[in-house]
Amino acid sequence: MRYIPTTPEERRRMLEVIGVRSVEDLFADVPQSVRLGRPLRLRPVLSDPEVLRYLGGLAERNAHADRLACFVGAGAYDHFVPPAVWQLAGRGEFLTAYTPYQAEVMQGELQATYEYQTMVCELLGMEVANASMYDGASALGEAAVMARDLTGRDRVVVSQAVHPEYRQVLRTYTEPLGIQVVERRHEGGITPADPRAVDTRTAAVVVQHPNFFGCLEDVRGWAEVAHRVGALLVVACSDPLAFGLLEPPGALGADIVAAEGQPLGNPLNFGGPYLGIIATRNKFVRRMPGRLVGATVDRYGRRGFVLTLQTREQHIRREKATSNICTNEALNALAAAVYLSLLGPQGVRQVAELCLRKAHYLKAQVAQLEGVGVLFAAPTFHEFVVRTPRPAAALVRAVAREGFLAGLPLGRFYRGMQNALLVCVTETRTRDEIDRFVEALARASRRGRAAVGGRR
Amino acid sequence: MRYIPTTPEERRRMLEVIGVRSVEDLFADVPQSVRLGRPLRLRPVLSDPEVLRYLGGLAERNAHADRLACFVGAGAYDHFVPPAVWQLAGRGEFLTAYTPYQAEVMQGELQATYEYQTMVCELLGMEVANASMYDGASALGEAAVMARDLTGRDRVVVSQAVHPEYRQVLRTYTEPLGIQVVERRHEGGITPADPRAVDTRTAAVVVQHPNFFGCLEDVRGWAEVAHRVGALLVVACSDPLAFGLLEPPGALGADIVAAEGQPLGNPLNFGGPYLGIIATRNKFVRRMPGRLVGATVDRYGRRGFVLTLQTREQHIRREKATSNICTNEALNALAAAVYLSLLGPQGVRQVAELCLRKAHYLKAQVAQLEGVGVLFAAPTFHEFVVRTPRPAAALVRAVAREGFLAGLPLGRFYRGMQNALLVCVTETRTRDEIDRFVEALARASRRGRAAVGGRR
Amino acid sequence: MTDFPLIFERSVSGRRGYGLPEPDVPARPLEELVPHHALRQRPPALPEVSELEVVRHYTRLSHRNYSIDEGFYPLGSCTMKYNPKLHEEAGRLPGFSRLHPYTPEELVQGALQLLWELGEELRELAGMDAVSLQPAAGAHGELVGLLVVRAYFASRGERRSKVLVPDSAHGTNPATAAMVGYEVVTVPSDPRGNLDLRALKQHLDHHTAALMLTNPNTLGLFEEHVDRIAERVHAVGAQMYLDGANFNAMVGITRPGDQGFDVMHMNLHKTFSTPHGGGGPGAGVVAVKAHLEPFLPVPVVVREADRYRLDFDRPQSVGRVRAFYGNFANLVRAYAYLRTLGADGLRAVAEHAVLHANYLRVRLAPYYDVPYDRICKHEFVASGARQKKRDGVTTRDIAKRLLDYGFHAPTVYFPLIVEEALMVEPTETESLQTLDAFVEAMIAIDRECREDPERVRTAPHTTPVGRLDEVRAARHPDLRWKPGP
Amino acid sequence: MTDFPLIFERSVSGRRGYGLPEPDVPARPLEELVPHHALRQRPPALPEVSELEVVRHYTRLSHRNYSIDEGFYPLGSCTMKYNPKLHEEAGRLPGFSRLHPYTPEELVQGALQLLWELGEELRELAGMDAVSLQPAAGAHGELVGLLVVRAYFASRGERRSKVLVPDSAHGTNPATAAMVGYEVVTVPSDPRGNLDLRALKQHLDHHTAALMLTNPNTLGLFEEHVDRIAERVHAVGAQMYLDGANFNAMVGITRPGDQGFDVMHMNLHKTFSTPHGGGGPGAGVVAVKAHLEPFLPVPVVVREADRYRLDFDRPQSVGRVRAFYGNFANLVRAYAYLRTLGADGLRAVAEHAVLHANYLRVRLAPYYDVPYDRICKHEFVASGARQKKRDGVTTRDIAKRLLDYGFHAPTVYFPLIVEEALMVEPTETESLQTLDAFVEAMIAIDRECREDPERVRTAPHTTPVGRLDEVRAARHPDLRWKPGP
Ligand SMILES: Cc1ncc(COP(=O)(O)O)c(C=O)c1O
Ligand SMILES: Cc1ncc(COP(=O)(O)O)c(C=O)c1O
Repeated sequence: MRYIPTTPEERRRMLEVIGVRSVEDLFADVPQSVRLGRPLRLRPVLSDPEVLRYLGGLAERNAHADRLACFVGAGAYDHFVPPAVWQLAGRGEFLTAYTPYQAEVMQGELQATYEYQTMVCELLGMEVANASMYDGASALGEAAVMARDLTGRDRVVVSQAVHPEYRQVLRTYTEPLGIQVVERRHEGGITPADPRAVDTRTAAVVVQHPNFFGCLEDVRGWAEVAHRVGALLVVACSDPLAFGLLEPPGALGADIVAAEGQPLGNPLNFGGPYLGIIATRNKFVRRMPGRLVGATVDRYGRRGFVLTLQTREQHIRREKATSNICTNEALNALAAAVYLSLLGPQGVRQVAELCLRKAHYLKAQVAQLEGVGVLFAAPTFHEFVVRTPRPAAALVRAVAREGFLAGLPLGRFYRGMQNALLVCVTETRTRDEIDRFVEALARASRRGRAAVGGRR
Repeated sequence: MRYIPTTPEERRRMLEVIGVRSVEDLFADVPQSVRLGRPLRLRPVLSDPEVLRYLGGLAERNAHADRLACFVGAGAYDHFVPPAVWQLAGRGEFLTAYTPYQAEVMQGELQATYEYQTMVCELLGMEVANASMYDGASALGEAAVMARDLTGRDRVVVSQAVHPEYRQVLRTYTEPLGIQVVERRHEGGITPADPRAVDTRTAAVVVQHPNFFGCLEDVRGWAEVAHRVGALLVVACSDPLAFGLLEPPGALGADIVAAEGQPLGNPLNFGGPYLGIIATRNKFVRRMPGRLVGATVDRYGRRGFVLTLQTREQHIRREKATSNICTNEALNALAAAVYLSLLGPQGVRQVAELCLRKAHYLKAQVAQLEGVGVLFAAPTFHEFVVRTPRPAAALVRAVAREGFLAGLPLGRFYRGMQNALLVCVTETRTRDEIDRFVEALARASRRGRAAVGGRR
Repeated sequence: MTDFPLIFERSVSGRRGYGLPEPDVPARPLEELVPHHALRQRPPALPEVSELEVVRHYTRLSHRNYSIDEGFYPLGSCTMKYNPKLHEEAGRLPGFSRLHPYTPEELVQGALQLLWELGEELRELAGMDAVSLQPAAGAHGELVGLLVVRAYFASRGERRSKVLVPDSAHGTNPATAAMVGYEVVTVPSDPRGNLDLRALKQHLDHHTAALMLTNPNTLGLFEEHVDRIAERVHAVGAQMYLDGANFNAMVGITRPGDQGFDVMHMNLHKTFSTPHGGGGPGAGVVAVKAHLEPFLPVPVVVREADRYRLDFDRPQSVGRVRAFYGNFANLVRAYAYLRTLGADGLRAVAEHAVLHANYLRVRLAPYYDVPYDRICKHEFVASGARQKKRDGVTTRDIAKRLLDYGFHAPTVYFPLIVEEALMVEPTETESLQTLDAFVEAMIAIDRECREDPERVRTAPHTTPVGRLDEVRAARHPDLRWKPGP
Repeated sequence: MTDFPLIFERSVSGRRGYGLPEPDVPARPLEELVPHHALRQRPPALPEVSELEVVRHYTRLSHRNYSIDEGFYPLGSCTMKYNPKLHEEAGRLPGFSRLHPYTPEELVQGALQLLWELGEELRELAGMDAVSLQPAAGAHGELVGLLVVRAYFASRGERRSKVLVPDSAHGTNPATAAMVGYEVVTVPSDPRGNLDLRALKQHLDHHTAALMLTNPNTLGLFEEHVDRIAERVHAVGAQMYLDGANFNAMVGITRPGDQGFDVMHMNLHKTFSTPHGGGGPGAGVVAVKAHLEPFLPVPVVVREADRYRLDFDRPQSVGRVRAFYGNFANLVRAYAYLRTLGADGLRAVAEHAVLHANYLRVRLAPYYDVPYDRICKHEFVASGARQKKRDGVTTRDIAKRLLDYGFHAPTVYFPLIVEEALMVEPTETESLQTLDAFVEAMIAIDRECREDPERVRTAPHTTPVGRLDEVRAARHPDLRWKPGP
């Protein structure tokens, strides 16, 4: 049997040692009433080459980012991943290890995680970060619960310019605990800081920066507003590389940051696995969910690393734990550490600057296109919203035929925004691609207007 | 500068220590007359993502074996390479090591090579094999020279059913040494053993088995013929996997085997790097070219491995060495060791049997096609020659459009064989592909005959 | 011996490890693009190292790890089986790894088909009617499972308040129940290691939303009365939740759905061999009976004729528990595994996992206490109690000493109901020779406990670092490197 | 401590490590397909192991290796620079790795374009007129080079009999000359480490086919009179052959073609960073001046308009030296390297390779003899003579001791003209910190030679095995494992 080394002869010997006649006897404790009396009805078994061929066929039927020039972000970003990242993170010693319960033989994983925690803190300007959460959205959900625990309050104010899927997850995590989520409408793509949004029952204010529309929020303003009433400021972020160039949330007054780490060296992977980042202030660390790696010494006084502050966690605290998370996204965190090591401070700045400049190069041209325009005036980083003359979804289909993944139609998330398209430009897009993309948009829009005109 | 870690400040410090003012001073010994007085005129430098994009573009413009169903062999075989092979052989510790001159820190490479030497001996039925040669063709060239050295004779008889490129290399290696190469014509695709082919001036008889046409040669017969006059039998082979099923050359009387190891877990790679195999009898080992790994013990009596019998080699023997080879194909040999470990005796037999059965399934159908036929009646392994109604080259182009790499047109190597096509079927071809290939052949042949008819 | 340096300690100002392009668009002043006050004041203190130094650093760190690729990993409850290399190749295909989750549906049919087919296979394996592939791990699956249960009762206008959890349960079970707002009631186990039926009866009532059962339970024992348990739970209208972490013991032999479970999660990173990555990522698929299907998270992959699409329009859904659609790359690997093994292969997996565990149990029993010494399933729980009493050596010491013998340690101090627990799970992919070598090591350590206990108490001795001071780590948290002034 | 097992010693009869398909074609009896006598009598004694065992075996073996990815590799003459990971990704693209060499020309235009462009770049770097990308390694390039020289003379009806080789030359030079049927005449070096011009004059005559020069030579010194040497060699109608193994010292600064060389080889696995793979594969491109072009091996890649093709029709060609077109996958990597560095980058490579070598030379000179102590190029040759005389410790001992300090050893006992030679080549990709650490280690060893010579003589002490008995290996050759009876 594939992957089972035991030969019939060896099976015989083992049964003999155990003192039973057949493997069947080893299942004597399974009541007949619950046995599966028939073979499983599964698809036919395939040999190794057949499996690869079959999956290769399925893979071929997807328009991936090497096929279509990717101008969509919205929480998943087509940044360049240096080949060294996964040639290192993918090494068997990292890939096939379990959680580092036996620290003495897992210093590789533990030290890399400690380095990762440090790099994340540096990038976000925060004091402490954990070893990873599932993804940015669930990290935000946990952050809200954490704020509830820290403040003893049960109301969370969240901007509608936070990623819609993050907000859905936020509701899922908070609702069973009776936490009330109040949404703040955006005005012109941003969420102006407003003291009336909060009161002494407010546990936290949640804004995304740069926000879902790509716009820069007034994080400092919201920090003041929140802190004045004793609430916490939770900043969500879907691309931490922005902080290679932008002032990081920590410097803007964030108490908790919940971010998506996919952009840090992790592939698009059709949505997962990604990397949940959560970072906060030292004083809040004992309320933090998830694993933490800490430095200590061995019996000879040499530096070493261990999982620590575990009294927060489910395997010790059970129902009193800060979260139920156990398995996290360690390998993606390792990849992020390798990625950030390769880039360093200049590298993250250069990536951020390339994104910013290229996005604005596109933005400027879109602004010129007749019938098309830029929806919001607020400053943006590498994403912005395009006003389209026809339903954005149709436009996306049209330009896909010309080799572009145009962006995310916002109608699906925001009522009345059928003609709004969220586009993104990362460092991997070339000027030539951007120019051709603009032409494609122009053509598709004209056709669109014609069609509309036709209908009148 | 990419890949150069030295910062300007560090450069300054080093120059200071050296005691020169500038890097320029370090080249004072290069006469101005031979300096390059201008920048190199090279293509523009590219960033990492740009290089990958550019090379990806070139790669896309090749009809590789995932695009066209591969029915060509002729010295390069599309066998299934289990993903484990290169995930192991490609590990940095193996990939970025040099030749194991410091044995104590290179036991990994050395032991793997010792295991490789053993596996090759087992597969070929020989007593000793070296650590690798460049490829099968150059291994054959070296084998001929080795035979000359061993016999003190300077005549080599070679079958025309030996791979034409191998024969060309054989001539290149032997001609400067005054070794005379006599070619033996094939009859009906095989080279009948004939005592008149040899005399007491004959150093070696060279046959390929299975031969270039895919036919099984009378190796035993040739062994007798050669040995009767004190000549050596050199057996060439382009796919050693045949010996998972066929009696190996060692058992048939071969004195030296020169084989191509690409089929043993190495990718097609547009022709290289491949794996040169050379194996012989123990008594001939001191005349063998290339590196050999041997077992020994360390100062504590533990088993260990070293490069040995180096007095054969250029770095010791210089002009008296058995060959000039230094760098070989160690990594490909390692991959072969991993591949053969995964397959084991049953695996190599199963691959060989699958090749044989599928090839004969195609052969039987080709024999039925009108206007098309099987050129030679002799038994074959996984290749055979198809008689085509129109020039084979045109046929290949025609079926390529239908998604098949049809085979190798033999006209290019054998005068008068314009209408002969050498085809191959490995275990990676499915019955469905074979059936569709037959239909494509049939269509192309009909069109062909029509055309010809038209011309008359 | 000096400390192994941190990557930060290798940093030299001005050094670079990347090769990024120069801007190819007009270079406008930054201030025209973003307001000055939004710009970063001081750069992050990330390491400045060359690519070669990064490669060396993480290659050397990898040599300070322990993995399945290097040795035996009998970590109970974690099913550390071989992770086939073929899956890595499949998972890295650009058609999967380079695919953006917001690519229009009609352009991701291959990916959706894979998800749908995987769902079908898992439904059949579980004996359930519907699945959600979204959860990122087992605990995430538990969260989805209990949210679904809660929504189910809500849809019937019921607000049940408590969830029953066996005392042998994994910590994620009670933690999850609490996250979903339930009161947790612990149910003891009986002397045979089954759930105590009498105690269950006491706690079961119409306030009970669910019983979270692990089967085989964390003692590695099959719940012999699972059918009667289900009867009673259903009698009060409560739901049967299966923690499927131990699914490896029963695939193809008995199905949770047939055992009376209404909802379960499976850890694809255990039973279905996706690599654990040193702590994650995993994938925790949830499977449910028909009556719970309306409440699954959105989106759900559906098939219409020969098209596949993501269904978001599910009014009764519990909502989202993560962005996008799940840990897709792991799902690819799990599907590759299912197709490689097929029905017979999967049954053989369970049979050999159980065979190997019982072989180890019987061979170790003479040397270590095995509190519940009867036929086990894929794992069993031994105890270091004898050694502790006799030699003053703890289970932790024994675990550390095993590291010196080149093995990973079993899971220790879990389940909580066994003192000095040593939870051993060999899996089906280990050879008899490896199992025997492990037994020899355990026997040798038992001898050492008697003859040289200090050697065991101070273990490990051959690892990159000696025993680490965990108390100090917790007392004086040092959770990040800090740049010097 | 026990021996590390061979894969054969892990074998268990009946165990499998593969997942091959079953035949999908009619199962005819084998005898119908091949005559019975042609069938194998007994199966090869290959190991029978599971895939997991294979993964573990070779993963553990990889931990018993030393590589650039792990540490400093100052192996003189081998240019062990960093091998960028990007090249591995490029080399493994299916469009390259899955391409059959007999695919029709019009369907491999991408591959041919790559070869052609690489050839163009290398011609410019060498200052030559034509290249052959076929040789599999440096020595193979030497063979091609001398065959070309021989064919050139033949075409002029000349039969020259000898080749001049400096006493400092690498063994492949004389070995190659012999393979091409030439008598080898050794030319001594002068006290400054240059080729001795007087001796050259003596040996140069109309029987001389070529002078095989290495520049910088194997002492790491630039041949200061290379121009005059070329003049004299050409004066007798002989050809100047460059062994380009040391090209890393001059790229972008001086070109062999401009130095007067007619033909050269380059080791792409040195100067152009293709990984050395533990001994190979390499790639040894040959570049020649126009008058030698007609004699290059077939095929040659040519460009016509915007099509590329393989030209086989070259009547004066020396023929083939291998099957197909060269070590293509390595050529892809080398091309990626050239495009990543560009003109400035490549010049910087030479400058820093030389800078680093001189830094080491100056820092080590106080502790180790440096026979030719002047500005060197990319490497220099020190000597353990002082330690040998003073402490009775040999260069071999010093090399072995370096392994304990975590470094690979320099090249030892080469070139032959330096006693107890220690040939050190740091390359441009190593950091100052690494160079300093190496210096510290060498200084420490020099101290050990004085204070504790026995420790050095018995080194290494921290490696997987201790010093190995090479004499025994040669006396009693054990070149393969043998199955038991
Ligand atoms: C019995 C049991 N339940 C639940 C879990 C949690 O699963 P995960 O770590 O995937 O969240 C585990 C794994 O540690 C487990 O062993
Ligand atoms: C100076 C010199 N010449 C020639 C060679 C031979 O090159 P290769 O090993 O690639 O055949 C080498 C490499 O060992 C060398 O250092």
